[in-house]
Parts: sequence; structure tokens; C-alpha cells
Amino acid sequence: MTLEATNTGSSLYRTDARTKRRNAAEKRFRFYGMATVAFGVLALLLLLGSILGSGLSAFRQTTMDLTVTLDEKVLDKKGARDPADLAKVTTVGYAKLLETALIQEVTEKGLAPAGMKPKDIAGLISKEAPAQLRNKVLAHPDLIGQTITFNVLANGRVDGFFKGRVTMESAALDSNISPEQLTLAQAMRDAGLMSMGFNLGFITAPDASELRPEAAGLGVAVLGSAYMMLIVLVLSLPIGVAASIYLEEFAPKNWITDLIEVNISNLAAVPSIVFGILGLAAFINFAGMPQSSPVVGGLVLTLMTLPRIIIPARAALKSVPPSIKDAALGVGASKMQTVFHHVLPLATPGILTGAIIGLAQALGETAPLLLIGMVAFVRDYPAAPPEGFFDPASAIPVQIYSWTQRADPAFTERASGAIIVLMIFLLVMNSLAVVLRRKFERRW
Amino acid sequence: MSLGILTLIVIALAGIGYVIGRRLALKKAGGDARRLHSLPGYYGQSVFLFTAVPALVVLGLWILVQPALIESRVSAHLTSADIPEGSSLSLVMSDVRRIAGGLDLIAAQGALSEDALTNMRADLSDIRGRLATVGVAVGDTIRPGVFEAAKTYRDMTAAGATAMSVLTLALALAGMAFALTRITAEFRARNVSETFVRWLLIGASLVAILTTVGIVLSLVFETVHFFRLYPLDKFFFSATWNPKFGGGSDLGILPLIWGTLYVSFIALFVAVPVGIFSAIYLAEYAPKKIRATAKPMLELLAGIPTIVYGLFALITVGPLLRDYFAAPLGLGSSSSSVLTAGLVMGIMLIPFVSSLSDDIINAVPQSLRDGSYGLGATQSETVKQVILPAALPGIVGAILLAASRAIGETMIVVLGAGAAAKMSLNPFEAMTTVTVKIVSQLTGDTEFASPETLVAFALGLTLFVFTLCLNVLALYIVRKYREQYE
Amino acid sequence: MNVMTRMENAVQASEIKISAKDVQVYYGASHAIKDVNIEILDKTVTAFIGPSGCGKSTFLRTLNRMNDTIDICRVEGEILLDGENIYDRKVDPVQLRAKVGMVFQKPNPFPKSIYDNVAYGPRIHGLTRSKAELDEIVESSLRKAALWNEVKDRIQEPGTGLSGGQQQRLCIARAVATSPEVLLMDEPCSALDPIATAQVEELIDELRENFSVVIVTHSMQQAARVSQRTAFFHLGNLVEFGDTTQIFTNPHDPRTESYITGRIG
Amino acid sequence: MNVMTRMENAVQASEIKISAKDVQVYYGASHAIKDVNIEILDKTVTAFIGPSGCGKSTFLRTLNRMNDTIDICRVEGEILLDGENIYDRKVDPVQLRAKVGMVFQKPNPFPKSIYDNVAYGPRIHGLTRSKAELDEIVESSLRKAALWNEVKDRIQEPGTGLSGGQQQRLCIARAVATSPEVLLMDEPCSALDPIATAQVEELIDELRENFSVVIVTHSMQQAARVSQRTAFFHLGNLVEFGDTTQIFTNPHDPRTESYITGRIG
Amino acid sequence: RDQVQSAGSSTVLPYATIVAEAFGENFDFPTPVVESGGSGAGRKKLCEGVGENTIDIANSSSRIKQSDIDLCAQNGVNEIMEVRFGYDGIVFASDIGGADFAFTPSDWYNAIAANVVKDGALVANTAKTWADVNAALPAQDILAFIPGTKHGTREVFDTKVLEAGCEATGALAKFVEAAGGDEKEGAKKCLDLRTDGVSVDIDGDYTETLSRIDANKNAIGVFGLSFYQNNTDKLKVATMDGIVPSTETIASGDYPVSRPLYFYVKKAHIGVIPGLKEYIEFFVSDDMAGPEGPLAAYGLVSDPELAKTQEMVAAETPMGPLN
Ligand SMILES: Nc1ncnc2c1ncn2[C@@H]1O[C@H](COP(=O)(O)OP(=O)(O)OP(=O)(O)O)[C@@H](O)[C@H]1O
Ligand SMILES: Nc1ncnc2c1ncn2[C@@H]1O[C@H](COP(=O)(O)OP(=O)(O)OP(=O)(O)O)[C@@H](O)[C@H]1O
Ligand SMILES: [Mg+2]
Ligand SMILES: [Mg+2]
Repeated sequence: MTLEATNTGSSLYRTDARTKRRNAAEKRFRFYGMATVAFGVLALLLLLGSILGSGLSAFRQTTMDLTVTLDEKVLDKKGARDPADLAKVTTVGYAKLLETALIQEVTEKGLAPAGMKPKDIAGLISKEAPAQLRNKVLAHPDLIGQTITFNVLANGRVDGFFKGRVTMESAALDSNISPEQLTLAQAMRDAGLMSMGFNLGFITAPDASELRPEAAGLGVAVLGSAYMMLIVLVLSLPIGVAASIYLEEFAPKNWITDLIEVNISNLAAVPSIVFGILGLAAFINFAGMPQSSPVVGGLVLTLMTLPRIIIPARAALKSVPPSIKDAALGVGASKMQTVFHHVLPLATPGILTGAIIGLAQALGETAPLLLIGMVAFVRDYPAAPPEGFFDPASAIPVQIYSWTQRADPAFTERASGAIIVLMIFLLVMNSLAVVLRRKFERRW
Repeated sequence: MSLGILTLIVIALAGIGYVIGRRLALKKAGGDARRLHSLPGYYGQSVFLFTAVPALVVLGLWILVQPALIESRVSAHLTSADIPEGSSLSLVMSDVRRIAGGLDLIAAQGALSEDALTNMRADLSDIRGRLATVGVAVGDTIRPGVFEAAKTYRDMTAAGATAMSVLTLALALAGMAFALTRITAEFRARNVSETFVRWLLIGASLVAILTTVGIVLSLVFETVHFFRLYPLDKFFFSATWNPKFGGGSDLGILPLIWGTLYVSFIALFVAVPVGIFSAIYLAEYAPKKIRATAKPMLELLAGIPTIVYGLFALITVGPLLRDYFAAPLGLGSSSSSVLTAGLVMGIMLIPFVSSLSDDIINAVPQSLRDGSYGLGATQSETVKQVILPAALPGIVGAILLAASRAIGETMIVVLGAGAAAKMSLNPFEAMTTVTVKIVSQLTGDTEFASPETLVAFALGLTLFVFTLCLNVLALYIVRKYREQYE
Repeated sequence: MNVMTRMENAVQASEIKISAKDVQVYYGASHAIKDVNIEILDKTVTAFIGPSGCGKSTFLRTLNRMNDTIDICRVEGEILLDGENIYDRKVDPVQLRAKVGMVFQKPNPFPKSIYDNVAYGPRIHGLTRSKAELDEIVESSLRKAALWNEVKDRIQEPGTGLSGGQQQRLCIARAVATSPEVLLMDEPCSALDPIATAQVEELIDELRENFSVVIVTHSMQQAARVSQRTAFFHLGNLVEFGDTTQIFTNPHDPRTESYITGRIG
Repeated sequence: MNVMTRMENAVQASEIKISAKDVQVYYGASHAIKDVNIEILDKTVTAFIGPSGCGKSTFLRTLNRMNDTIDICRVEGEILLDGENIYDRKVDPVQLRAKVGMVFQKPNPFPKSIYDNVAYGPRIHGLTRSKAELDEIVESSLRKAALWNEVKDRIQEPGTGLSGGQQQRLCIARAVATSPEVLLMDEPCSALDPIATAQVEELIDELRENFSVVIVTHSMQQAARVSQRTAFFHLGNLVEFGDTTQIFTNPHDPRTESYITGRIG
Repeated sequence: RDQVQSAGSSTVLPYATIVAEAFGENFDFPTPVVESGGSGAGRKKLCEGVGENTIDIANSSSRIKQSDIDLCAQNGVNEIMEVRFGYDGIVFASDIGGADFAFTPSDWYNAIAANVVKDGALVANTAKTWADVNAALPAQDILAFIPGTKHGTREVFDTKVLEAGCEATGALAKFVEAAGGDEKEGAKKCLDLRTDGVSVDIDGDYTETLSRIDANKNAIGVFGLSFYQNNTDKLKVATMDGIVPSTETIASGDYPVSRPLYFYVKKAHIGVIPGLKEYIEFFVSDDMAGPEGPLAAYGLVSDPELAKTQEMVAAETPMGPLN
């Protein structure tokens, strides 16, 4: 071989055929990259779009103002304002008050279409309303006897009408609502009796039964999810990182560590419901922890998340160049110091990515919760931690799961709304990790 | 003393030990930290550990052992007359425990004095009703012998608790004293605390092992139970999966395994190329700003609840594939198909591959890139021939994780691929996976002790072993391939 | 040594290969190269000397646009290769770097086998048609870099398992294998023993027959031995540039003189 | 230079600091160091010379057990530091490395600020009581490594953004900052200009007052200048070891002679 | 623990939540927790033992099985109360825009069974459209979404539709004949369905079936009556034997496809778990489970013998052995 330059004399401004080909390949490669990212982002936007499209309306809710006379004869026959007596009046009694109030108001104003049955008019009120009123009265017994303006929820289908989910045509076919009722609702809205506003209850209120989709909220689920994620975060990240440090940096390379390695990869492949089986057996039946409690949920999700954190964490630790470890060891740092001062910070971005994905999965997981009793209808808020960890609670994905199963289509909107809340929850959780990750990212 | 308070006291003692240890070490060195073997903090740590660890370990052991000890003592008090027909000693003992707990509650509420409790007799007072008032359920009326046993049990537990507190605190103090006497300027405090941390790390790795043991244990009994009801060979080698409500089902696992592999394969077929190309683009090509937004965005894909994906598969992708591919090609008219589920699942798995690989690619030293560019390689050549091979182990890890996720997914498969267990090559046919069947068999309405339900455990265990084999294989391949790069 | 005579010829016979005009380089806000104007001749060895941190590597990297890979690095001015501005939009840095090869200051072998390290360039540039030809290029390049004898039995072992000096020679072999028109060598002999150094210097001399070589070195002796032209950098400035003999025997600038006589650093 | 006179004193005054007995090092199956017996004296500079790839770095790394980090590397024989076998089970390699510092062949600064790079050792060894003291150590170390003037304005910038030679000096400063009893330096001046080299050599000389220094170098001149004892390695064997003057003026082994006169490589 | 805990059937779940919610509103007790997870799992949990960390009530869409009772006994749960609180109707419905259907069990059998009687002999089923099955039905491709085999609904579908159809078409007789007179074996054969994709098992719930009908407009799905009643604007219900399903026709027994719904109460917990007794009494009260109550409004077919149930609950009568 002589040292003959293969491309001597060619101009840089003109690309030769081979370079053209290589550049074309380069462009193609780059395009694939861009296309795949675009594909991913598009898919995300599409999914988000569909979620937002069907879920945003859950954050608004139709309510109506009713002028109710809190008749003492109905609410407190003895007139002694004895709480025990007051409590004897059930929601049925309150419902009657509200219905009368509405019917009176509507007929007075002449809003109701001719020949509409009082029962149908009353049907515009949510079944939740009597409970709201009852709670208010029980809290302020002095209201009895007065006439107050009370803001109550409208029936879910009326709400759906204003959100475009229910139409006159569908109402004609619907056994739960009639076009007349919708006409009346429209008239009430025009008269300013009904209005649509921000639905705080959706985020703070507990779940409601199938009969009152308009009242269903995420309060208990958000608390439950927050408690569980707290447990998962506090346990799985340190344990996962510790395990990966041991396996990657300290463990002797022998069959035992191979076994642990294979075992961890395998745990990542175990379907989440199996972790539910484990949780039921280990935490509830063996350790006697309470059913439906965030603590059990958190522990189960921790076990499930661990391998999903360990695997990326190990890869990240492995990718730290040995020269940096040498440098630290060379100035007399112990292995432990080397790892904690140099290797770990450099591996942090990868570890955080693993954590982001692992926790995102844990946050959205339903199947294991099915077996430990968290897929449940829970209306009472769990107490503040630590006791709250042992109270029954629900979780956001559980709420989504159960709402998607319900018959009333109004719950579909709620489920999508809940997904939005879940995504916001996730965004909040992730953003911290993303910021941290960017801080630690560097090339060497 | 309650357990929580005891633990807190021990930790507080250890904290004090830390401060004293640190100070003492500095004093021993005449105030000059340079004359110490280790940094002063390590001396504090060693005292902390000697104070807290033995005490807490003994505390833990005590909690584990005490009930067993007391129970064996108490059960000696029970005569055969106390054990009703058809019941067992363990059942009676659980009653004993419950009653004792109830008595504690009664005492705690101050409803009855200790003396009154001691004098209470099962045949004279309505203990069941009393207990019920404090929320303790007792299955049956209480026999006198059982009640006496419960009282003994309660006394012994109380005595044990006192002994435990004393012992724990004594140990903590002794540990602290011992650790403090050991402090000299030459004492290798760093080694001590690092050894401890090392054990902590080992402990953390053992959690994974324990989880596995737990999973196997929680599956194996019901699996054995299942195989008593259903022949082993039919389960493993039959190609029909056809459970029936009333029994007489065919429960062959083969079509499920096939479906699992097929769906996962398609999902990876989507996720791996897309993920790797995205990772390469983000790490190597994308401007900083794009990377900073696109990466977290892709990660959101992993956080969208799978039900959303499932509905997307069912409502959008399925009919699309059916109307534009399957039907014109004459490959079927099912709107749910392996392909639908695989495609949609692939989208969900993108971030597993892309984000994790992106970090690994980013960690490849810049000097390697420079070396390649300096030779006149294009960026893509550099990526393909230098960076990807160097990042390979991490990328394989990411792919394995994605594959694991694919195997474990339920919702997308249920809605996207349907519930029919079939063995077919046609990607436009409905199929189902092992995981889906585990969920559905476990949560249905049939009786629990029937093979139709118990098969879930057998499926779980089989899948566990199956993926274990796959993982061993993967490890073997990665090792073999990696050798040339290290 | 007949360095002097060779030099004379060379300088006269050569045309301008690279010419830099008013080049400024910034790392973020810091101004690393200031107003450098230089002409590098074809078929000539040019040595860059100067105290550590004066900007030699930085300037060398501008010549084949390797500084593109450093985010915060910014280049101003013009650098012409064969009369064409390499910072022109139309120029493809890949093609440029195929013409202008580089050996880096820190040896950076790929985590591949020794063979693949050397074969990498020829493969991507499609310089060979058969495995045999490639084998030949690999062997001759390793021979040129004086590494062949040491590694011929372990050619399939990873290049990262070599000693420091061996890695450096591997990187030289890797750069030589693609036969660039200009070869930029950043302290190519820093980790080499005298014999290996001599062999590399011989290689440089051989390369000069057809190509242009730029070498950064801290050894005045080496600069005097192998180069025909020498550039002296100081604090980012090109202080003096001229025939090697002149620089070493009769420097115009007092700073040059202080440096080569060992007074400023 | 008054090297000769200094040397004489030194060699006589010193005690044995490290003694290696029958040391063998293997990388997997390949035998990289064969039967090496050597005694390194206290308060002395020992130079290791030899052709590239002969095992100098490998042997150097055995002296503070840095080879522990290479999986396939295996050491046999005994190495005594102050009479204690450093490969003994009871020996804590961390303590060993605090006593026996190292500057690596390839500069490897931490991806941290220049200050943190130097302060790292003093911090983990608890060498200072206050920030002021630490600042002082950092400054004096950087001064010793002849880097202070260049970096004093950018002490908080990353060490990886330095030039090759600056990185090398940073690594020297980092090693010096912990005041080790023995300092192993693997080609510490390979990327340095003559002035910086002279400053580092001065530092080495200064260190010798109290400590023992082992330096790997390819420059015979440097070996002659700074060391009192020289070891010549060839193909994994310690061919000759003795007073520097003797090795350079009157080598016993023909291989040594060929090497220092530039005939074998 | 101060709230009632129940678990079990997802069919019972909506009713249980309605009651729990109302109970929580009107009583001083906390709202009971209602888990879903399937009847089988619910009964298993009920039978896990007595005590705070076991549930009080198992909701079930089918009757408890002997194996469950055995498990209960094994774990010391000796007395269980069986409460039947109403009936669940099962309806066949298709997309609202599609054709009308009037089915008989025979039509279903002939449409989706694997083997049918044709010209007096058993042959493999090849019917493509409903018109092939019964000329009176529309000529629409057969595609049926039926509950998965783990659903309680499937049991009802199997017995009330398939087996009835099997018998009516004469296939049962042929099967028994082929099985050598073994009635049981023959009846089992009735339940073999076609595997060519005309009948699709739905493992999920009715919302899934509804979505699938959305994606396949020509399909017929199986739903619970309550689900249908909430989606009358999207679904068109088919008649069975000429009867339109409704709470009335089911209560009267005219509409054949229905099943009883139960919950099982652990007697040992009554008087211990606060509110348990009150909750179950409230559940079966006329206010709740009666024909005018909210459960009926939601689609529960109330039990004509509800009064008996109320009596039984008040007296805390445990269930006897299964017959
Ligand atoms: N990690 C390793 N794996 C395998 N072989 C190695 C490794 N490191 C060094 N070697 C081999 O061991 C021998 C001695 O290497 P060493 O690095 O000690 O040489 P050296 O004398 O320092 O050379 P140089 O002057 O080039 O730095 C060489 O042949 C080298 O290829
Ligand atoms: N990536 C970088 N970021 C910031 N500053 C840099 C970077 N690289 C080099 N510098 C600075 O630019 C100046 C010139 O560096 P350069 O590497 O060109 O020096 P050099 O002449 O090659 O020195 P040496 O002989 O030590 O290699 C130095 O002050 C250096 O600190
Ligand atoms: Mg440089
Ligand atoms: Mg070396």
C-alpha cells in the first residue's frame, strides 16, 4: 500500500458520490430518529387529546339555585333541636323539601312545559342534593324554619345535556330522561336558575354510587394514591438504588450474583396481579395488616416497582467510566466513598429515569390492588398519616377502573377526568425528577 | 411502652451516641481530626450503629419469638375439654388471642379496673357482649378454660413487653458504652460503618430474593391444589383453553403462552426500533430544548393508564386494522386482534426503550465520539458502530424491561386482542395471554376451590418459570456478546 | 540528520494547503484563540509549539472542525483548505474530516478489537474491496505506527486493554489507515519511548512525501527534528510562525526566544 | 545542576520504603510482569524506564493495589510497604492508597470543579479543620503543580474543560493535596511543555525531602535529572535496577545499554 | 375497624354501593366499604376466618358453593346468613341503529352452538347470518358478545338460553343418545360453542361489550338489565320468546333469563362490627330493595318474597346446609 490519498484534489464544496450516499444514509438515519420521536409524541398527543376531549368537561358541573323553606314540621317535629331527633329525618324527607321547592319555583315562573309531571320536574335534581342539604342542616340546626337559597347539583343527564353528551334525540330514547325535562332545564338555564361552574367536588369529593354520577369525586382516591406513592417512593427508591449499587459495585461476580441478577429481571416480568396475590398472602393474611389500606397497597407496589428501578439503575451505574473510579480510588477514597461521591451522582440521570418510569407504572396500576381490597367503593376519607395509612382508601387508577365499568355514561366523562388528574399527579411527580435529572446530566 | 416509642427512644439514644462519639474521637485526637484514622463523622456513625442495630435486631427477634413462646406456654393450660368438636387448638388459640386483645382494650378504655378483669369469670359475666362493645369479634360463646387461658396470655404478654423494653434499652446503652470505649485515634471507624452500609446494601438486594420466595410460596400451594383437581399433562400439553362455568373445562396453557409470545413480539417489534431510534435522536441529534421537552413527554406514555390504551385499541386501532387490512386481505373480520394489541402496547413501551437507552447513550464518553468523527465517520456511522456497541448492555436491559412489561400487561390485551385463546399465526385474529387469564380466572364469579379459579395460580407459576428460563437465556446471550467489549 | 537540507526543498516545493484568516475561538465567554493567521503548506510538516494551555489543541481542532462537537465552542474567521472555506455552509464536515485526519491528545481507542479499531476508517470510507485488502491495510498501518510486532498475536483483543503508549500508537495507526491528505497529530509521541518516537517520526517524514502534517509537540527537539515550519502559540496568540530553522535559531519575537530557551511557560 | 551531589546523599540516607519480592502479574493468561524484585527507598526518587508496553504502569499499579479494579488482573508475590505485605488480607487498600498516592498516565479529572478535584482528597481524609485551611491546601497544591496561575480565575469551572496538559497538572495537584508518603507518577510530564515540566520536576525534588516518589518516564533526560535510582523494564522483566548514575553511565545489562542509547524499543 | 366491609360480585357492586351510600348518609355509622373482585374471591375472603381483618359480607351473583362452606367451616366461620335481595335480568341488545330482533333460546343455540341438529342429524354449525338460523330474523351476520366463562352471567346464559335451546331444538336428545344415555354428559355437550369467531367471550364488563358493539355495529351483546336501562339511547333490546325484558316481566317470571342476587353475612361479626346489622337490615328494607326503592330504579328486579328475607335478617337466621 502506498500512501495515496483516495480523494486528493476533490473539492469540499462538491460531495463525491460515496459521501453523497453516506450523507443520504445519514439523513435517513436522522429522519428515522426524528420520525420515531414524532411518532411517539404524536401518539401521546393523540391519546392526551382524546383524554382531554372527553375528560375536561368533568371539571365543570351544572348546579341550580333553589330557594328552600326548611320546614320545622318536617325536620324537627319536637322543635327541641335535639341532634338525635334531627338525625332521624332521612334524606327522603329532605328530598321532598327540595322537590317541592323546585316544582314551586318552576311553576311560579311558568318554565315547565305544559302537562309535565311533578315527578319529572323533580327528576332534575341530583340524588346527592338531599344529602348535601341534610348535612348542612345538621351542622347548622339554627337554619331550621328559615328559607334559604341552596345551591344543589343538577341530575347527571341534565349536566350531560349542557355538555353535549345528551341530546334531545338521545333523550327521546333514554328511559332516564325525557326531552321535556331537557327543555325545562334549558329554560331554567336561560332564566339563570341553572348554571355551570368549576367542579371542585370532582377533585375533593368522595366517590358516589351509580345513581349520582354528578356527585362522584376523586377525593379519597387522590389521598389514597398520594399515601401509596409516598410509601413507594420512600421505600423503593432507596432500596432499589442500594440493591443496584451492591450488585453492580460490590458483589463478587459469581453464580449467586448471577442468580440474583436473573431473579430481578424475572421479577420485572411477573404480572402485577401476582404481586397482588403475594400482598394478600404476605401482608394481609400473614402479617395481619388491614384490608383496603394504603400501607398494603404501597408495600405491594413497592415490591412491584423495585425490579423496575434496579434494572435501569444498574445499567446507569455500569455506564460510568472506570477512569473516574480509578481517580477516586487513587487518592485514597474507599470503594464506598467512590461510589457515593462519584459513581452515584454520575449515574443519577439514569436512575431517575428508571424511577420516573417505575413510579409512573406504580401510580397507574390497578390489578394488584384488586386482590388486596383497594378496588373498592370507599366514601370516608382516610385520616392523616401515619394512622391514615391503615384506613381504607381507594386510588386514582382504581377509581378510573371502576368508573369505566359503570353503566351511566356520565361516568365515562368522570373516568377521563380522573385520567387527567392522574396525569397531573404524574406530571407533578415527574417534574421534580426531570429537573434533578437535568441538573446531574453531563458528558465526560 | 409502645413499640413505636421504644424504637424512637433507641434511635434518639443512637443519635446522642453519634454526637458523643464524634466529640470523643476529636478529643482523643487532641482536637485535631487529622490524627484520626477516619473522619470524625465515622466515629459518630459507629457509635450510632452499635447503639441502634443490636437493640433493634433484638427487638425485632423478640417480637417474632415472644408470641410463639407464650402460645406454647398458654396452650399447655388448655385441656381437651376446651377445644370444641370440629375445631382445633389453633382456632382456640386465635380466640384466646382475640379475647386477650379485647381485655386489653377494655382496660385501656377504663371500663373495668385491672382487678375486676382478673376476677372476671367466663361463666358469670357476658364476656362476649363486653368484648363486642370494644369491637372485638368472638365467634362463639366463651368457655371458662379459654377465658382463663386468655388471662394468662395477657399477663404473660404484658410481662414479656416489659422485659422486652428493659432488654432493648439495656442493649442500646451497653452497645453505646462498648462503642464509646472502642474509640481511639486508631480505631477504624470508617471500616466499621462501611461494613455496616455494605450489609445494608446486601439486605436491599435480598429483598428481591425474598419477594421471589414470597411469590413462589404464595403460588405453589394453590398450584398443587389445582393439579390435584386437574391433570398435569393436560394443562401443559393441551392446545385447548376452554373453561366452562360449571366445570368440565379444558385448561391447556399452550394457546395462552403462544398468545403471550405473539403479542409481546409484536409489541417489541414496534417499541424496540422506535425506542432505540428515538433514544439515538434525543441523545445524539436533538437540540437541547427538544430533548428537554420530548424526553419527559415520551415518558408520559408510560404513565398513561393502560385502560386508555385499551380503549384506543378497541375503538380506533382495531376497526382501522380490520377495515383497511384484515378485511381486504381476507385475513379475518375481527376487530380485536393480536396486531391491534401489539401495536398499541408497543406505543406504551416506547419510553421504556427510549428513555433508558437515551441515558445510557448519553453516558458514553465523548472521546469515543471524537475518535470516530476524527476519522471522518458520519454521525450515524458513529452511532451504529461505536456508540451502540458501547451502550449495548444498558440497551439490552431496557429492552428486557420492556419485554417484561409486555408479558405482564392485561388491559390492552383484553380490549385490544380479545379473550379468545387460540393458536394461530394470523396476526389479525383475536388471541389472549397468560396474564389476562390469570386476572380473569382469579376475579370471576366461580367458586374459589374450582380448577377454573385455581388455574390462575398454576398459570402464574408457569409463567414465572417460563420467564425465568427466558431471562437465563437472555443473560447468557448478553454475556457472550458483551465479552468482546470489555 | 539531513533535516536542514530536506527542509529547504520542502518549503520551496509546497503549495498552501490550509490557510487560516483572523481565526478567533471562544469557549463560552473565554477567548481561547485570538486573531490567528497561518498558512500550512502541502507536503510539509508544521509544528505547533507553546506552553500548555496556550490553545494549540484548540486551534488544531478548528482545522478539521472537531470543535463542532463542543457545545460552548465558537469559531470566527476563515479557514481555507485548498482554497475552500471549511466553515462554509456547503461543506460537509464528514468529507472534510476524511481529508483532514486527527490523532487526539488523549488516546481514545474504541472498545473494540485492535483490528476493528484500525479497520474502522477504511470500512466506513469503503477503501477496500476485500477482506484481504483490509487485512493488509490494518497490518501496514500498525507497522507504520510501530505497533505491529507487539500486537500481532492479540489483534482480536480489545484495544482498551493496551498500555498507554500502545493505545497512542493504535490511534496513530487508526488515523493513518484512512490516508488523509492532512494529518493533525496532537502530541502523538507524548507516551512513547525514544525508539517508538523515532519510528513515529520516521512515519511523519514518510507521510510528508505526499501529504501535509501538523504536529503539536512539547519537545523542541522533536519540532526541530521533524518539522519544516513551526508556529509558536502563547496565550491564544500566534506569536511567531516561520521556518523551523529560523524559529529555533533566530526568533524574531522575544517571547519565542524566552520559550525555546526555557524561560517562559 | 547539582543533581549528582544531591543524589549521593540521598541514597545513603534512605531506608527501604517498599520492597517487592518475586512479583508476577497476569492479565488473564498473559504474563505481564515476571519475577520482579525491587526495593524502593524512602526519601528517594525512583524512575521506571523501558519501552512502551513493557509493564511499567502495570507494576506501578501493583504498588498501591490499583490493579484490584481490573477484573482479569492477578498478582503473585509479596510487596512490603514499611515491612508489611500490602496484599495481606488484613490490609485495607484504602488506607494503603491514602499512603501511596497515584497520578495516572491518562489524566482523569473528576467531572467536578477544579477546586473540588483538588479538595476531594483532603476532604475524605479529614486533613483540614476549616474552609480556609482547605482553600490553602488547594491553592498550594495547584501552585506546586504549576497550575495556579492559569486556573485561579476559574477555580469553580469543571476540571474536564481544561487543556490536556492542564488536566495532567490538575491530577498531580490532586495527588499532592493528600500528602501521601509515596507518590507514584505515571508519566506526569508527558503532556507538559518544558517550563511546566521543570516546575513539576522541582516539585518532585521538593517532595523527595520527606517522601518517596516513583516516576515512570520515557525521557532519559528526565530520569537522569530527577531520579536517584532507576529501574529498567523490558518485556515484563526488571532488567536492571541501580543508582541512576550507574545505569546511565555504566549499565551492566546489554539491553539496558541498547535502550538508553536508543537501539531497542 | 369501625366500618362494615364487604367484597365480591361486580354485578352486586352497584346495588351495594347505592345502599352503602344511603346508609352512610342517614346513619351515624361510617359508609361501608364495598370491594369488587368477583363473587368467588368475595366468598373466599368471607371464609378466611373471623376477626377484624376479614370481611363481614360477601356479595355474590350466584349461590354459595359447598366448597366455600367447607372452607368457612375449616376457618371457624360457622354461621353464615344467606340474603337474597333481588334478581338480575339479562337482556340481549344490539346497536340502536340496527335491526330489531325477536329471539328464542333455540335461535341462540342454533346460531352459536358448535353442533346443531339439521335434518334430524347432528352436524357442525355453519350458519352465517341470523336469517340462516331463523328466517324471521334479519339477514345479518352472526356476531355475539357473550359473557366470559368466569362471569356469573355466563352461567345463566348457559342454563337459561343454551341449554333451553339445546333441549328445544332436539339437540340435547341427540347428545344424550350419543353419550350412551348419560344425561349429564349430553347436557355438557350443549355448551360447546363455535370457535370461528361468531361468539366472542367478553372477560370484561358490560361497558366493554358496549364499546365492542360500537366498533362492530352488527353485533348482539349480552347485558344486565340495569346496564341496558342506563343506555337505552344506545342499545336496542331484543325480545326473548316474545317478551320484552323489564323489571315487571322478570319479576313475574315471564321473561326467562334472570338470576337471583345474594349477599352472605358472617354472623359472628354481627354485634361486633358497628353498623353491620343496621346495614343489612337497611339493605333489604322496602326503602331500598323494594319495588319503589332506588335499587329497583337502577334496574334491580325486586324479590317478590322480600318480606320473608326481611324477617330472616331481623332474626339473624343462619343458612342451613345447601340442598
Ligand atoms: N487491562 C489490560 N488487559 C490486558 N492486557 C493489558 C491491560 N493493561 C495492560 N495490558 C498489557 O500488559 C502489558 C504491559 O502494559 P503496561 O500498561 O504496564 O505498559 P507500560 O509499560 O505502562 O507501557 P506505556 O509506556 O505504553 O504506558 C502490555 O502488553 C499491555 O498490552
Ligand atoms: N472544553 C473546554 N471548555 C472550556 N475551556 C476549554 C476547553 N478546552 C480547552 N479550554 C481552555 O482553552 C485554553 C486552550 O486549551 P487547549 O486545549 O487548546 O490548550 P493546549 O495548548 O492544547 O494545551 P496542552 O498543551 O496543555 O494540551 C485553555 O486555557 C483551556 O483551559
Ligand atoms: Mg492540548
Ligand atoms: Mg503505561
